[in-house]
Amino acid sequence: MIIAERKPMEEIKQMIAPYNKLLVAGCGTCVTVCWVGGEKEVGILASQLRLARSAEGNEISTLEATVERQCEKEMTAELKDKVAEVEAVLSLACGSGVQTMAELFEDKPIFPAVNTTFIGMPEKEGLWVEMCGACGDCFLDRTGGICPMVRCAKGLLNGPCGGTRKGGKCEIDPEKDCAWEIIYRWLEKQGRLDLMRKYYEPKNYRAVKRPGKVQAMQA
Amino acid sequence: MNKEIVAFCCEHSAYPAADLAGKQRLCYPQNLRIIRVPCAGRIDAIHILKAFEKGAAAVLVLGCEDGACHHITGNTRAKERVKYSEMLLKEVGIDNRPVGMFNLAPNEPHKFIRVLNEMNKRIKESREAK
Amino acid sequence: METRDVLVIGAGIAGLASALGLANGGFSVYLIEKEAAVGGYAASFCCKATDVCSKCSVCVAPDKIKEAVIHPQITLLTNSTIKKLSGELGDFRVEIIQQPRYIDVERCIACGLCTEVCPTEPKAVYPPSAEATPFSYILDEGLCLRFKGEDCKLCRESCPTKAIEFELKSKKQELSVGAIIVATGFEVFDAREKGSLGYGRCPNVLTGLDLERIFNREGYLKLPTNGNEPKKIAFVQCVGSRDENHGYCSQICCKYAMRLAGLVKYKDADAEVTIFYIDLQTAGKGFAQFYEEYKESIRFVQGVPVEISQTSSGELEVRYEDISQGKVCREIFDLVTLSVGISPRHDSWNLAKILGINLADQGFFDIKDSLGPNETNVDGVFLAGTCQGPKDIPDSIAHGMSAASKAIQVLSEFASRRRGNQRGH
Amino acid sequence: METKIGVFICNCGGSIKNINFDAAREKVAKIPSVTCVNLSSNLCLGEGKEKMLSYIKEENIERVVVAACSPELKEHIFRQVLEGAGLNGHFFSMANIREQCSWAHEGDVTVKAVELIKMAVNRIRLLQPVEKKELSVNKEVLVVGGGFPAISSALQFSRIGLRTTLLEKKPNLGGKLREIEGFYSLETSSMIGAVEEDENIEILTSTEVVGVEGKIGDFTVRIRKGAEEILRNFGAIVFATGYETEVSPQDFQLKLGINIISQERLAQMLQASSVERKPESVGFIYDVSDENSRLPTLATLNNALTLKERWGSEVYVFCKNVKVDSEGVEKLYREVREHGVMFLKFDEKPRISAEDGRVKIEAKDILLGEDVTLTCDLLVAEEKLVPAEETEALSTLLNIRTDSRGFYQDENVHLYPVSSERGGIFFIGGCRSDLDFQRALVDVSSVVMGVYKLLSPGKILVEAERVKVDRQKCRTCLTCIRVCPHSAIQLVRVDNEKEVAEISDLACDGCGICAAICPAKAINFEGYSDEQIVAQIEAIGAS
Repeated sequence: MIIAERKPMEEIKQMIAPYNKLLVAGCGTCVTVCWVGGEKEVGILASQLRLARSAEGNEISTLEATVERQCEKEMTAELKDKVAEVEAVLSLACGSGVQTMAELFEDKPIFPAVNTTFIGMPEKEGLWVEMCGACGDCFLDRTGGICPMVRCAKGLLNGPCGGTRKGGKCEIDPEKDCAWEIIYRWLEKQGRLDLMRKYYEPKNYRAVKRPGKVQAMQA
Repeated sequence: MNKEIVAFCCEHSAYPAADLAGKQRLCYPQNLRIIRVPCAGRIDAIHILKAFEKGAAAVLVLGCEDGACHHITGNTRAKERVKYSEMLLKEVGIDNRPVGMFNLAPNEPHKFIRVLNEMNKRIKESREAK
Repeated sequence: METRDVLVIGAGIAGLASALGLANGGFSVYLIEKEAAVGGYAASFCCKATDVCSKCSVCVAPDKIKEAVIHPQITLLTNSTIKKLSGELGDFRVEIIQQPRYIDVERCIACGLCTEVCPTEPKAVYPPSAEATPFSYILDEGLCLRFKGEDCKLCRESCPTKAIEFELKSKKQELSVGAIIVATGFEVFDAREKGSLGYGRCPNVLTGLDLERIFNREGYLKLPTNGNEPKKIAFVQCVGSRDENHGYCSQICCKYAMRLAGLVKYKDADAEVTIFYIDLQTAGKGFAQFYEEYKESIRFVQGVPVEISQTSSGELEVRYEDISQGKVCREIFDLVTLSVGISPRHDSWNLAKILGINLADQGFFDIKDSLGPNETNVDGVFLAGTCQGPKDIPDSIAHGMSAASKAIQVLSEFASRRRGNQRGH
Repeated sequence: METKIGVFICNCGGSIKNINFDAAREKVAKIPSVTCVNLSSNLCLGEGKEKMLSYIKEENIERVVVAACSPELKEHIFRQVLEGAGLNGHFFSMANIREQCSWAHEGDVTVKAVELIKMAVNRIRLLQPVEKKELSVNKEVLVVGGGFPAISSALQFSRIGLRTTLLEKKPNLGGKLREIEGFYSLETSSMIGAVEEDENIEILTSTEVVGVEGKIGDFTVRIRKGAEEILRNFGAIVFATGYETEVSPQDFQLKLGINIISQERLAQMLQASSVERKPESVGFIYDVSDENSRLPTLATLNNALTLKERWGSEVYVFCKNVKVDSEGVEKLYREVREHGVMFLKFDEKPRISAEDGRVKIEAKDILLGEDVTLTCDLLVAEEKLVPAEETEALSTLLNIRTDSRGFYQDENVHLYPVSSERGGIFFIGGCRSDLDFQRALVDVSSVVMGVYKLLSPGKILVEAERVKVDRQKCRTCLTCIRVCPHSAIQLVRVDNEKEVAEISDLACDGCGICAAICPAKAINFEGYSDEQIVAQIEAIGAS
């Protein structure tokens, strides 16, 4: 799931400074689940902006709407009438949602209210951790299902660094488990420790073509 | 409104405490408006923000004593949400509208009055500072 | 016919727990209370939370009171006592006397117009304490002119709901019940009996109960003599417990003293608090962590003072034996709180006679054997709460529920036995 | 067509003087959707209620606002009137113009009173009906544990006609029962015999609980016996899994052995018909690593007395405080002292060492104010009460909090004596607290009461879907499931496809924590919905 974080308020306020009628648009998928851009957060942000502008004596009026998935044109198109009513749109979706919106409503300024940070999972209620770096070359099959690129603070591909602390904690963040320690334990449980001896070539990110594209095989 | 305090009162604690204050004729300023809720944990940042949008001078969330919530975690969650709301207000530059979360028992009308007085004091201070 | 009516005598916290258990289990309950309001002692205690709840359980009482008074299965009779009992398990007949209140609880809306017009001073008709339930005004026979032979009827004329009736006489009624739960509670030990400790003689010597009520009513502590905040406070443990006349531990005093001491410290960090004790009773769920905190901020002295007297400047001189130094020490305090214990009620003997149940050697009601915490020597009569022996609030609630459970069990068995007999005929 | 709202204002027998009721009435009449305003002086009395009822009928009022005293006092009375008039009892709101208005302020409060009424009207306008319904419950009880509280509660459940399954992980029932047999004239065998004979009780030994799903009245429990796992359904679960003791001689850098023994070993020696050599002097020590010593005190007093009676040994007890706060213990303590047992109270940890095959104890006695050195043939080591091994795992499984010492049951006074934050799950005896025998007995009957009132009617009356998840809006983020303090929310599959959160009417206790936290605003708490709360705010200061 895509995890995002709300942008600093100053940045948001500057973006929307010239406008007095705004649509605050949420997305009902990833950003709802990570408590950043769902209906509730849309309400809070809109309320904050109204309060801020009213304190400045420069009232702003807001519309609020949340669509199922902002990265789908068909779903975001539902906002057409509302977008027509406003001067600008503040989107709480991930980067692809914001861009979908921009593509659909070329004539309106579309602003991002959140920073899209990583692909992750909830560790507990309200806390998300990065799990996947979207590198495009998954090798979890060889590392016991743990991605050292993301979960090792140094992104090491071939075993732990020399700094692992007692109890298998990370040198850089003593709160975190050393990814390679977990990889070792899990491979040991699976009887596949031989994989630890394998050497992996460094990854070459220079060759990654942007923008990436994925074509599903099935029709 | 511009001088009112909106108080979200838990029906297990603050609401009966407010009743007791009345029964004991412990007088307090008229600017209090109580909204009865089943637990302080029902209240979220949006309710607090909306109260300020409508012009409240201060918002109070009142729940059971820490460790005596009828719903175990309702009052601690409310406390976090009040803290969060304070942050939300601060980041949009609103620092003259006090929000407070207080814990009290149903038989503590005096604490209820104390909390109110403190809130009225904070309103006054922030108005003067302005 | 199945008997599903139960009598609960006493509407303190244990009686309320019994009544609610039975009522929620589908039984009909007559809850009789000697006083004008329900809740017993627990309703008059203060919350002892600091930044966190100190688990005194006092706040449980208002919930239980509210639930009980509006419960459709509970018939509440205040100002009532039991006069006579006949019959046996499954078929008791109980005679109840209800003293006249002169103000109809059902009709009094607590508007206060009667007090406004009452010509006496102090007023003969006055509001109940704020937490009282039922919240109905009280007419004091001792002060009312009418009971002194005068023809005053100002309050009755002013009453908008016609709730006042002077002509009421005590009312007798007979109830048929299957089982009886006795939950008459305790008496607080009268600290005057320990004359040397100065209670009643020195105004700044208070009891734990006084302190509870001061905190409950005023919200803060002040010296009875001059209204100042006391700075040096002592608690004296085991007053009316563990002595020659009381061969038992009252179970509540160490914890309430420590909690109150913690509350005093919380409200005034500069206050110095000393607790004089014999053995600290700190065991029990959830208390260990508080004890660790109290140890940091409260001074504990092992040994109990022998004499407390007032100096010419109004302070209190406490004389206690410091065994470690082998001599008698004197120390000055602003306020001394005597941690009074739980005593059996003086009228227990009367009720024991009426019900035919036994008293144990200390004067509490006796249980039949150690395997039944609620059973008395009379089948179908059960004990709940502190009338059986000292208990704190959670233990009283548990004991009340336990008594209700036992009543349900014997009545179920009684009903199935009776059904069996009928089939046999 | 607009809803017809009737407002009933009561001046409390004419005693409320600081509200101008005529002015208030005029203002209230102008509030949109208020179709009738009625002024009364005794609304809560029979005649007032009758008038209210006839008004509701005459004016075809659909929703009612009462402006009077506190809802804490009279709410239930007025709801009955509504229901008597055939209205949904939920279509009702009170404006507290007495306790929280007239009585609380000096001077005229008419403006505030009108505002309070407006707030109530604004709220009531948005209310949706709430229906009550009865849900049936499973009347079987599961009791986990095989010790005294478990056996005793099973017998009592059976007595009131509730079928009970007794589940013990050990091969035999009895638990610590055998240890206390001597003291309370208990016969282990007869109690176990009674449960075995009871037709209402099923016994499963060498069996463990490995999973609990569902809610009050309808639990599905996964039970493991050997390699086999079965699913069983129960209406309530009682845990009576007891505690464990940890002998802590490590504090004295000595090991348990011939001279330092546990209370259990001492009890065995005392029960044995003969002993090799009677110890001439015996020391007991506790309060060193744990001052929560109610049960160690009891064991010490009982054993010390038996020691005196059987062997006539010199007995010394080292402790900080004698815990006498249980029934009959002060009496026992006095008896023990009369038998010549010496109590020495320390503040600093005593020093314990071996000397000539005996045990030397050096302590500073605070009563004597002196250093005391004693040499004993035997020292009975401190025993610390610790939670049973599986407590942590099982509490995680049940999503139930333990207390600060790791025992079952959160230290929240509203749960005492035997409840947990999940309806239908109970804890009794040593697994929740250090209870002496009398208190444990009380726990047993309390839980029987608690379960009886839940299950015996066979059904529970609930407010149907008061708190409800909008399946269209639910994003299945699991937030509500994680935060619900009563574990009332579960995932369900809708139409064999999407998984969404669903709130159980049986388990929901109506706190609204989920409604506040839901990031998709998919949870509606009828009566306290966002709109209903905001509508009240909107009424403030409007006049």
